[in-house]
Amino acid sequence: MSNWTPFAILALALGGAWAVACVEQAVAGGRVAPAHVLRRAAAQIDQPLAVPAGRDAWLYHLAPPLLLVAAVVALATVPWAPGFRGVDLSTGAILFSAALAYVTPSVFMAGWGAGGPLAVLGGFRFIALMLGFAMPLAMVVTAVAAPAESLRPAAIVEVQHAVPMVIVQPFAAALFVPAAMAVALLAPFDLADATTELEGGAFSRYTGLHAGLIALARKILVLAVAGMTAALFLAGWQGPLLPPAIWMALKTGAVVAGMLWAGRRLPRFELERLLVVAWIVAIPAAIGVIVLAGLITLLFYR
Amino acid sequence: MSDLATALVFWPSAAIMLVTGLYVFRTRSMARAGLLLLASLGIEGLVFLSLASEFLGVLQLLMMSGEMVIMVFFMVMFMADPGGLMGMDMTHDKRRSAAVAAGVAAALGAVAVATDWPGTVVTGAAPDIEQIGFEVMGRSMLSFLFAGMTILFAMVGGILLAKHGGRLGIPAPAGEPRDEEGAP
Amino acid sequence: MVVRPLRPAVLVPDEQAWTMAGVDVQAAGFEAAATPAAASVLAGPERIPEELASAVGEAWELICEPRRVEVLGDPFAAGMPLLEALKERHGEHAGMDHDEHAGMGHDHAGMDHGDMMEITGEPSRDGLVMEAADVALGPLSPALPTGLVAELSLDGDVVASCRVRATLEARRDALAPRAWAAATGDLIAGERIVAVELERALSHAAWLRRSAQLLGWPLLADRAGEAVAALVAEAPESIAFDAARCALEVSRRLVESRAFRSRTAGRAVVDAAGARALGLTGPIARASGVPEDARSQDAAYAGLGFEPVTREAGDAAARAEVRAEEAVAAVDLAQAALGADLPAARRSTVEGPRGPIRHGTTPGAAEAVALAGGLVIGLEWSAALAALASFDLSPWSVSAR
Amino acid sequence: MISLPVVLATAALLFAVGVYGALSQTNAIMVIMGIELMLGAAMLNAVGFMRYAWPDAASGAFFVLVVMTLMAVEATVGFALVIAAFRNRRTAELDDLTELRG
Repeated sequence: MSNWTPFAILALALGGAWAVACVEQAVAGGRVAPAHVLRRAAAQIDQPLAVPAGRDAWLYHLAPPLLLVAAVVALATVPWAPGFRGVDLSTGAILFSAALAYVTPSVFMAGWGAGGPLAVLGGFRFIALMLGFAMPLAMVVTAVAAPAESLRPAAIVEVQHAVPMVIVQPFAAALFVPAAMAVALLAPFDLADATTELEGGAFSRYTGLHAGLIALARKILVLAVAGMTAALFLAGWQGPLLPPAIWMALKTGAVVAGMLWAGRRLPRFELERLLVVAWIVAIPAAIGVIVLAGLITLLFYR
Repeated sequence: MSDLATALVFWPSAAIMLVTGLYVFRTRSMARAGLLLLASLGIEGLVFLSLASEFLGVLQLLMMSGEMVIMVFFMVMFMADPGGLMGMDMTHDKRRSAAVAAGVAAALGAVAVATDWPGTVVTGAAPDIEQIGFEVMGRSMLSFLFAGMTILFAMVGGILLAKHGGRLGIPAPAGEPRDEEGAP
Repeated sequence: MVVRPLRPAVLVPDEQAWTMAGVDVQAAGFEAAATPAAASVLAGPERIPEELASAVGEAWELICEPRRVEVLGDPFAAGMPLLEALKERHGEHAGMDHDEHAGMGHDHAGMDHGDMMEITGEPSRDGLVMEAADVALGPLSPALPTGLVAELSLDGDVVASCRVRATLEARRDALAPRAWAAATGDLIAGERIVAVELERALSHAAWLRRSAQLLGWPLLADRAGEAVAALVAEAPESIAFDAARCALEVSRRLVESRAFRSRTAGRAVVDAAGARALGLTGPIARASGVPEDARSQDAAYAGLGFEPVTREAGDAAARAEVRAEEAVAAVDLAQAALGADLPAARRSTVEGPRGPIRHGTTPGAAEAVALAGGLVIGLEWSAALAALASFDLSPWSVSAR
Repeated sequence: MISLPVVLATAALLFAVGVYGALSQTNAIMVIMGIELMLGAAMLNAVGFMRYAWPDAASGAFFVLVVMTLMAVEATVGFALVIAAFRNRRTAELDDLTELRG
């Protein structure tokens, strides 16, 4: 963690968000206009700020910064290359889960502060969704850390030098990816801000700088989640020929494109069925994954 | 972390923790109260980080966010005026409870400052995850088993209590609420 | 040439009405914005009915600077000019203070009105009595066709009560212009069948695209959009029939897929007796087992080998399947009618996309609007909107001519 | 320089805020919040001791983890009681829940 790391992380956050926006356009309509993304972002930022119709201006104004901080902290824990391991904490994986856990209050604050019944409904839907998915997210991160015998993301990447974790623990990946997409408010799980259904849901009342911050935070969140998926399950920066950073960029890009493509392919899930699956299938499976991780560690990695 | 860094992180976060903790009980809006409590206990995680127990600080940050969101959820469900617009005063005999609180603070503060605690000089680094792991799985294994069982019993008990019809499955009495006047 | 991605805009009327008026909104580079706050453009018609003037004015104020009006066409062909409505609205607002009121969704903060104190009402599904939140989906809501207003009260996220009203006065049903023209009888037999069948295929494809957007399924929305793009053409000869048929065929398979059925099966059920009692017509009646179709008596259609499409279940899934199958059949009928020389049969009633058109009105349309609200009670919010959309209600309330 | 008494005094203040909260609120859920703050103060004490009194012993962390589980247990049972009370009496205000009759 050299003293250049914070600036590198911020630069990565802005550049990565722009790249995710371009990938989104490519997956959506095949018409990529990189300059257009910047122009629309600039136009959006100098719109006037909307006055919240709701009851709580404090929460309304605090939600976008909190979402941005949570996204940047989540991005900071992702190990990108041997030279640039982000915030290299011995508890990096748990810090990643903790950062993602702060997306829920910020979405609720946005919905509650905005005030309209649909915005509040969007906020509550997201809380219900996250309560179901919080367990798989946190447990799978620790299950993946078991073979590496450390919660440091860089160590988890290094333990996958022989075989990526997605092959060793496919169930863990099958639990982590949907939960990660749900946290990043991606398409099949976009129950909190369904455009036509909830009229924009929790973030519907934001304009100007608020809307810009939220759009930026969501793109950084997608990047962080995809980066961590690549690091934890696809052996991060390890790869035969290309330099490590290129491998990590390729894998993250592939995961982002895959998540966005799944969003276009699958209809939005119904909250009731999703919660039944989350509570009755995902949480017991998450506990099973931890037991399995222990066995695999003892059998193969010790 | 060096002393200066510890002081730089400790003092502001301790101050914010206390102020947000106090405002939890002075604010009208219940949603805001829940999120202030989230801020207070979350920033306590930062205080733990400043006291160099990194694992506990990050764990506190993770745990508190989940718990407080559930708190806000329940508050908005069960309180007559979650938006805090009716200006209802949801407190009673504030003066006496403030006096009791001040007394408690004075007593504990005196104990904290008066007694001379052993070895205030910090020697090695705080125990990292590995040591805590071996501790939890080694010496304190039994206690942790009980802690785990307690949580299990609490979950089962909680669900039974909250189930429709209560523990014995008796439907709620005739459905209509009995308010103060006792009129059905 | 870099084709710019779609810009969010406030569409007046909604995308389905624009498609029926022959304007492809996505080709013009716009898509429906979630709320006016998220839009920077108001894509409107030259003339709007008076009933929509106030809602359009409020939406216009909610759009932030730099905003502009884009006139795409004239689907309503009646009413007051749009620009004048916006200017006059602006003038009248100069005096009074501007109250922050989301006209678009009309959804005022229902949680904190008068009767907050005591929590009354019947307990919700898990036996807990919560206070209801009122939501009014205004005439310009992206979830409903423009002009349809729905007042719902929510108990948590379950619909406790719902009332739907069609607010636009019927001069000429903008949602089925060619069917109205054919009904008023200035087309000879062969052309009439081609025009009406293409109209039906286009209407069902546009409805399928709106339902897919409501369900959040871009895959089905794209296929239905391809079918719409293939069918929107001036001269019937220049329509790419096979492209339209294959897009509609894929859409039909998606509608009958498990994913679609799991979201619509068993919701808002209309049984055969209820449909007959209310006099419902069109796809709604045919989906609940009433095989009543004006085209079955027409000799010209018999020559082309037409038989009505019916289902028994009468739920939202059945209605979607009837419309998808009818769209595919309509493309085949139109292509067959284009070639064949048909007997000049006497003019019988025309079967529009929502039912037969007899002396200027579609019987059963008003009853469907009244019925839809009641059937949605007890459903979760997103299921309720999907079920409401399955009726394909027309916002045109028929005034006694 | 932060020494043990400073940490313990801060924990005492936080505990006092929790006591004030638990005593002054009429709603059951706010009382639960007060108790959460008190338990938070207990954790702060444990971490203070862990750092200053016995820095090398990892057993301090054990106390903090147990108090964390206690917080979860207390919140769970508290909310269950509130739901049960709300289901029968339509209110969670403690002043109305004083009688025990059915």
